[in-house]
Amino acid sequence: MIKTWELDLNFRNEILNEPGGAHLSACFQCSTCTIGCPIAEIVPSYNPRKIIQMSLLGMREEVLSNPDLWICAICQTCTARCPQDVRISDLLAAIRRIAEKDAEAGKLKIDSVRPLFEKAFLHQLEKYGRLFDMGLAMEFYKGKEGGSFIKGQLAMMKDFKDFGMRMFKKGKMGPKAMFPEKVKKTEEIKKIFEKVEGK
Amino acid sequence: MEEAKEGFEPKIIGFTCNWCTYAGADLAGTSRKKYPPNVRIIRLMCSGRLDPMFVLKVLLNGADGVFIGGCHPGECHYIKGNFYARRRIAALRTILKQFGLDNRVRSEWISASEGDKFARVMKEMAEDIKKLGPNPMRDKIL
Amino acid sequence: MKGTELKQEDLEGLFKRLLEKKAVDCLVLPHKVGNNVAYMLVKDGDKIESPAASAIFAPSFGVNAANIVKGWTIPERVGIVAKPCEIRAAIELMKLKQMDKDSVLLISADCSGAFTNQDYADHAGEIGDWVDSGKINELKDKGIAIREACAICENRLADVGDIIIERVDGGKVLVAGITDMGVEALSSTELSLEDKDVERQAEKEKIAADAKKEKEELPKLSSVEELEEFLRDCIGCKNCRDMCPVCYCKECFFEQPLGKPVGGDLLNLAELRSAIGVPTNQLLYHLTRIYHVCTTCVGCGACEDACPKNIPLTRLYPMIAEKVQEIFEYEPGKDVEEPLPFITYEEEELEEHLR
Amino acid sequence: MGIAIIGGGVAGITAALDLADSGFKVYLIEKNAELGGKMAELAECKTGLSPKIMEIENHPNIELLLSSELESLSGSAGEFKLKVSGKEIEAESVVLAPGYDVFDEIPKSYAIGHPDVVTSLEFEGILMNATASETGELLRPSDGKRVKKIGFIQCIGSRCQENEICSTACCAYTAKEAWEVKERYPDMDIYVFYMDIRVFGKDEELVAELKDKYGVKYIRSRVPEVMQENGALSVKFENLEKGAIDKLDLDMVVLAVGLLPSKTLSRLAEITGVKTDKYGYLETSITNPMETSVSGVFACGTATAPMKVRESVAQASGAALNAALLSERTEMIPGQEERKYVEAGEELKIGVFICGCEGEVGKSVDIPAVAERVKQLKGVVDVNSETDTMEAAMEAIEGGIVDQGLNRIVFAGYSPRKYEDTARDACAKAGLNPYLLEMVNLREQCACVYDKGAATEAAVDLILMAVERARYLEEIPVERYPVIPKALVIGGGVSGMNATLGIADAGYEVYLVEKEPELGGSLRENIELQSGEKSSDVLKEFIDRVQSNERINVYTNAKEEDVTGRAGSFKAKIVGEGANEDIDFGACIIATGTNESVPEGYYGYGKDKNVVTQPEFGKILGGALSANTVVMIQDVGPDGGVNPKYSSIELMNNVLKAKDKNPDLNVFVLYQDIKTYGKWEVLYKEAREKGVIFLRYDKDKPPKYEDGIVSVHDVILNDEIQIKPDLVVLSTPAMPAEENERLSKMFKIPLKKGFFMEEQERPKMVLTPVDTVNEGVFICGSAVYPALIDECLAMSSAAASRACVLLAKDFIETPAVTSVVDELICSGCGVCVDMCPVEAIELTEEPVPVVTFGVATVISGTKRVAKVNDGCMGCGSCASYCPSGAMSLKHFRDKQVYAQLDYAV
Repeated sequence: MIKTWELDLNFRNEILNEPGGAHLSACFQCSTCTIGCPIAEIVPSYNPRKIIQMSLLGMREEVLSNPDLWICAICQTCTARCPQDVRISDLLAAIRRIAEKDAEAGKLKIDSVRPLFEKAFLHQLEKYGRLFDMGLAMEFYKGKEGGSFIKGQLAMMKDFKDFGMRMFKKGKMGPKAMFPEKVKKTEEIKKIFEKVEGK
Repeated sequence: MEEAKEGFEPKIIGFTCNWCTYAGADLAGTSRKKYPPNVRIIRLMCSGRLDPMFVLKVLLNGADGVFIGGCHPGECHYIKGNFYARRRIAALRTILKQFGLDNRVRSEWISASEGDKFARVMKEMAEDIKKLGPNPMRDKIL
Repeated sequence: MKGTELKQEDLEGLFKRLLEKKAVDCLVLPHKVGNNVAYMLVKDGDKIESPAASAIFAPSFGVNAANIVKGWTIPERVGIVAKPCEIRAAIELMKLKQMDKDSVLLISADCSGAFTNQDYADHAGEIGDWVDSGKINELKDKGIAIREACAICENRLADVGDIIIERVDGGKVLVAGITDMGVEALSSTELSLEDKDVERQAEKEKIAADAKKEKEELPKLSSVEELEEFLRDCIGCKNCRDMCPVCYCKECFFEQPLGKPVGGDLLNLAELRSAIGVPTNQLLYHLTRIYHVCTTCVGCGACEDACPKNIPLTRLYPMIAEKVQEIFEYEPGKDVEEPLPFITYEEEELEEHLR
Repeated sequence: MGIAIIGGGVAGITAALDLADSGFKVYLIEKNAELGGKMAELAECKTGLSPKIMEIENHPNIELLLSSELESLSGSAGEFKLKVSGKEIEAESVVLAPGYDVFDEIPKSYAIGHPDVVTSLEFEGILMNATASETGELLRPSDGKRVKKIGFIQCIGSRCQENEICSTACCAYTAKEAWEVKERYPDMDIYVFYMDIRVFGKDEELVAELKDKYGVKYIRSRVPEVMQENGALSVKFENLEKGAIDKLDLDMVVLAVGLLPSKTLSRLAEITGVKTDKYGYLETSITNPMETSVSGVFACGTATAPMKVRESVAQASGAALNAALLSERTEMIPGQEERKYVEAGEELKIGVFICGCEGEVGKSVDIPAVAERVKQLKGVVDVNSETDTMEAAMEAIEGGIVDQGLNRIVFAGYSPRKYEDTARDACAKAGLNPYLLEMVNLREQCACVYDKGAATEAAVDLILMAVERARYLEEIPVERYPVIPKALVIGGGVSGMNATLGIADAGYEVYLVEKEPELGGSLRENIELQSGEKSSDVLKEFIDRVQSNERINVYTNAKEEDVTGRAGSFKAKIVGEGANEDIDFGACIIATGTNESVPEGYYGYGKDKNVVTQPEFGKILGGALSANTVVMIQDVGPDGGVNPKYSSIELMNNVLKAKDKNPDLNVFVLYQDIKTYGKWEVLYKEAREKGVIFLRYDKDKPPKYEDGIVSVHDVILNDEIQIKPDLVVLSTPAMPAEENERLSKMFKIPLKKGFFMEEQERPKMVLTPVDTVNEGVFICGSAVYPALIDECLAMSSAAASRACVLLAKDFIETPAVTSVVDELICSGCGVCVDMCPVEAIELTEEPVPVVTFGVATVISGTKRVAKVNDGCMGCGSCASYCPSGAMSLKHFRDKQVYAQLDYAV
């Protein structure tokens, strides 16, 4: 049972104002996004259209605390097919950002490592202007283990044994990943980051 | 059910309303929907014009089957002709039932757009009547 | 239901007063002709024979009284005293405008079942003026049976028309008006009327049950070949039609060129079909006639009586008509206001009877 | 001069015939080599259209320009100059009917190129071929296996980024195709994947039947891709009940492709200077639905918006009327010339004409053998089996009558359903009474459906029966009566007034009868139209024009009674305030409109003042809106009406206005299907963007409203949602006008759910949307089906156009197939009187004087005889009751039917 008067009707506006969220209202619930989603095939509960419907209704808490919010692989199939140009992957990113802000403010506990991963990812970009796999992994695992570098390294090694090794063997990860490589004008990159973050 | 009699080609007389079943038969034709060549259609303006005597007459003449096609109830071109027809046909078939002839008479509501239904009914009727065998009145001197 | 009890011998007085008080201008009334019963048309009440009751209740069937007054669309008011089946036929004729309901006063009298004119004339003494079921069986054993039409008749007791005459124990009759017109006519004779229960449900049910049993025992036709055999002796005289009270056409289809081809037309047909039976259309005639009377047939059996070749037509006409009336839930002759089945319809009905 | 019509599809054909039949010169310009347009690609539709095409080809007033294109247009209304493929034409007005193109940029994800994935148009062809095939089975194009499961995918190229509007027609044509498949192959599984089912009126009934009776599964899911594994097709869809994605294997997939403006449109717009809208359609307005931006150039059909055949045809007739008003009638009307018939004579001279029907009959019928057999029949003096076309056959018949004195014609070939009038006309031209013609349906009911051998046998039987019947055919006197050049219009709403003005402007006198004290109908409620115009302004213009037109007689507070007569010559009485007048008129238009329903008892309506209907909400919006939360519930009772076509549009309009007034207003719309057809789709989008929340409920779980709380089961979240509204707005059905019942009886036009039925109820293709079974009586506007003002205006112009076609004639022939009484045989039972559906039989009574005994003359009885009056429509119900045969139907007399029966066995 959903009681609309207990919901946050402003949630829609919050999303609309978040970059990527502007097309939320165009959705007419046709189900295209959900049907074609490769993630939904693995995680049956994952249903982008429901997330949209709940967002429109103002079910802020349910949407933001929904663990499915974090599993989108951003393959963009939904975005490409959406008849109403809702741009679902951008939209979900916008919602995730709202969740992160809430988490930062201590209002919400995110049960996903994805923010950590994304943060680490951006850090590498900021530092080197391109991705440094090892650096990403080290930062991510450190964050995952509560900021402890040691624990993080151990956890990383543990995962590496099966997962990392497989990647290594398939050539997805090479010796190059061990050492950072910088682009020429890292100061330009910095400027971009500063601009986006409004520093 | 009895098996169809060998080599027996029934003669079916079809009384059809000009506005619906006759047009439905036309549609079966234009859409090349084939059906057994047993029916000879007589066009009436309305199933309401069907005098049950026509049916009695052809049955006594030896027709193996009689088909009556009218508009769906409520869709009569003349408002209620088919309602009257329905009563007449029901009465007639009740009479024929006493002599085992009712199964040779079939009435259906077939609209102008139901060419397929027409063809289907013709097919079913030909099969049913083949199973019944020839009208016992065939070739009798009456 | 307003009525009064009279002695049987008071009936002639009642009829006389109906004439005198101008409740009717004339009366069609059964009377005795020698050993038999026939109808007379009375203008002068003094000519009414006494005892009237013996003719009225006599189990004899000559013609259907409705057939006598068929086509009488006259302004004068005619009263008809007859058996229930005859009154029913009259009511059907009213629906068919072959009589005007305002100018005919229908008086039905109880019937016990009747014998043919011939049988009654031959055995009048033995049969008497009234037969009860015991007597019917007794006579049957002696080979004197009531007409088949009567044996299967479920509606022998008077309950239709404007006035009914019921037999009551003790040589009495109950006369009651069951329509406004009937009550008015009775009142005009200065009888003191009171509310009367005229239903006799139990008695009716018993008669109906017996009749049903008789009906079941009758041989039935089940194929068109059997019908052919059944009608083998038919000479095409069409007496069955002429004596049928509800056959009302001014000129029968089977008297017209299409129904009764002669000469060249007949030859043409013969050429077309290589050979034809003559007189032609025998089967078509009977089947068509069944259809034509199937809703209005009251089962009086006049057709059978009329057949010179003694074809038991009761087994054909009323038996089949009854089936048709069943599907329309129609009871002919019950109510003059009830429309004939063929001129009315329900938007959803009868689909199961079409294929 | 004349009128130029661009486009020879169904709209162009309709407009051309309306105009040509009322005496205008018409130039019909078609870019293809054949007439018929898109409609001719559909089997069933082609059949309906072909007689009209033939009529056009033979029409003396129509100049047909095939394979021709408009190259330039100059001049102005009243004096246009057109250049058509090099040829110069002068015309007073121009009608644009270029039609549509189908969406053809289907995404690759739909397995385009796979032989078993087809568009709906291609599917028509497959279905056509399947039924014509030996087995009649529907076979999969890829491997020839029997198709068992078909999926229809809706909205391909509609309501999407490539084409943001709704194509309007697809839901209905898919329903029709699904129905056809189910009728032919009842065991086939059919799935329809849709977003909203946008069907209206009768199509709504069809879809309900498909779901309930035929077991077609309608699944609300937009299927984005068709998958293929090893050539096998499957689709995924969301099963909301299960809360899971389901996969379904299909044998065939049909893509319901949308409609786009014809590719020729932009060039046409350039040449003619007419404006197009942002979607590329010709720009028209809601209050002038057939007028373009160029005066004297009119538009109709799918060139103005996506629409179905019914609406296209209505617009076409309407555009024809508009074009006619700018033009001069210069031509003769065919069939109005004097005709003389020769006496048929005693001796039978039967001519049998067997026509090959463009080779179709010869395919399975051995024509020479049939002719040989027929020659042996008595009375047959000529058998002609040489002709192969209708034209040649007609020529042969005329020749036979004139040269050989044939006095009975048996024409074997085409179906009489479509060509009897043409064939009768040929007889009449040659001087033979047209009822001495008998037709044999050799094409449709023999050659097309039977194999060789059997077809020949059947052909012989059928011709034998016809020849025998022909012997007994009688000359039926063809009488004419003058057409009264006046019209009666019932209903003074906008439809009625528009029809009235159309007829009056065409030069005929009109009686306009309105039951209310003033004109205006439902537009008197001062509302804002979708275009933003105030209804009062629109209305004022109409009323002013009506009142200032001296050809129009307006009666308010009045009604019409005692209608008698028939097309061309009716009589009636107008009674009412200060009026008691007998009038006569040639045509009648019924435009009674519709009534709002009062949903008494639904959601507390009537008791709770916070529950209002959508129109009431519209009025509230005229003032201050105090509510914070509004719940709108669609498809609410009461029973007995129909859901108006504008239901969703009205809702969107109100929602948007409310949101304009109060942007913070919370609006929840509880719906089953949003039906913003055509360009109205943008309103739906706008409403969503404005923050309106749409919650879909299931028909079986309607929302509840108790203690100030609305609860609804939302099918998407599969959960109950509760809302505390301060206002509940109900979208309710429209009810038929009360007088429809009375008018239906008086004019003998059947009703369905209280609304008037068109002449052709089934087939689903409607080529005569404003005609009724009672010729000369037309229907329009919301009396037929509650629709928006543009559709009402198109329909009422169409009704006026159809009426003008009739009024333009000088004479009309009396119907010949009517009942007659043989007074000598009639027993006066009066059953026929009770039975007659149109009260065309009376029982005459006359006293019969009889002399008794030479003493006194007494009135001895009443002679009753049935008498048939002018109203007889010729159904023959009376004739088949009459046991003595005193009543008979001319042309279908007992002996004529008997003659056929004798030869049938």
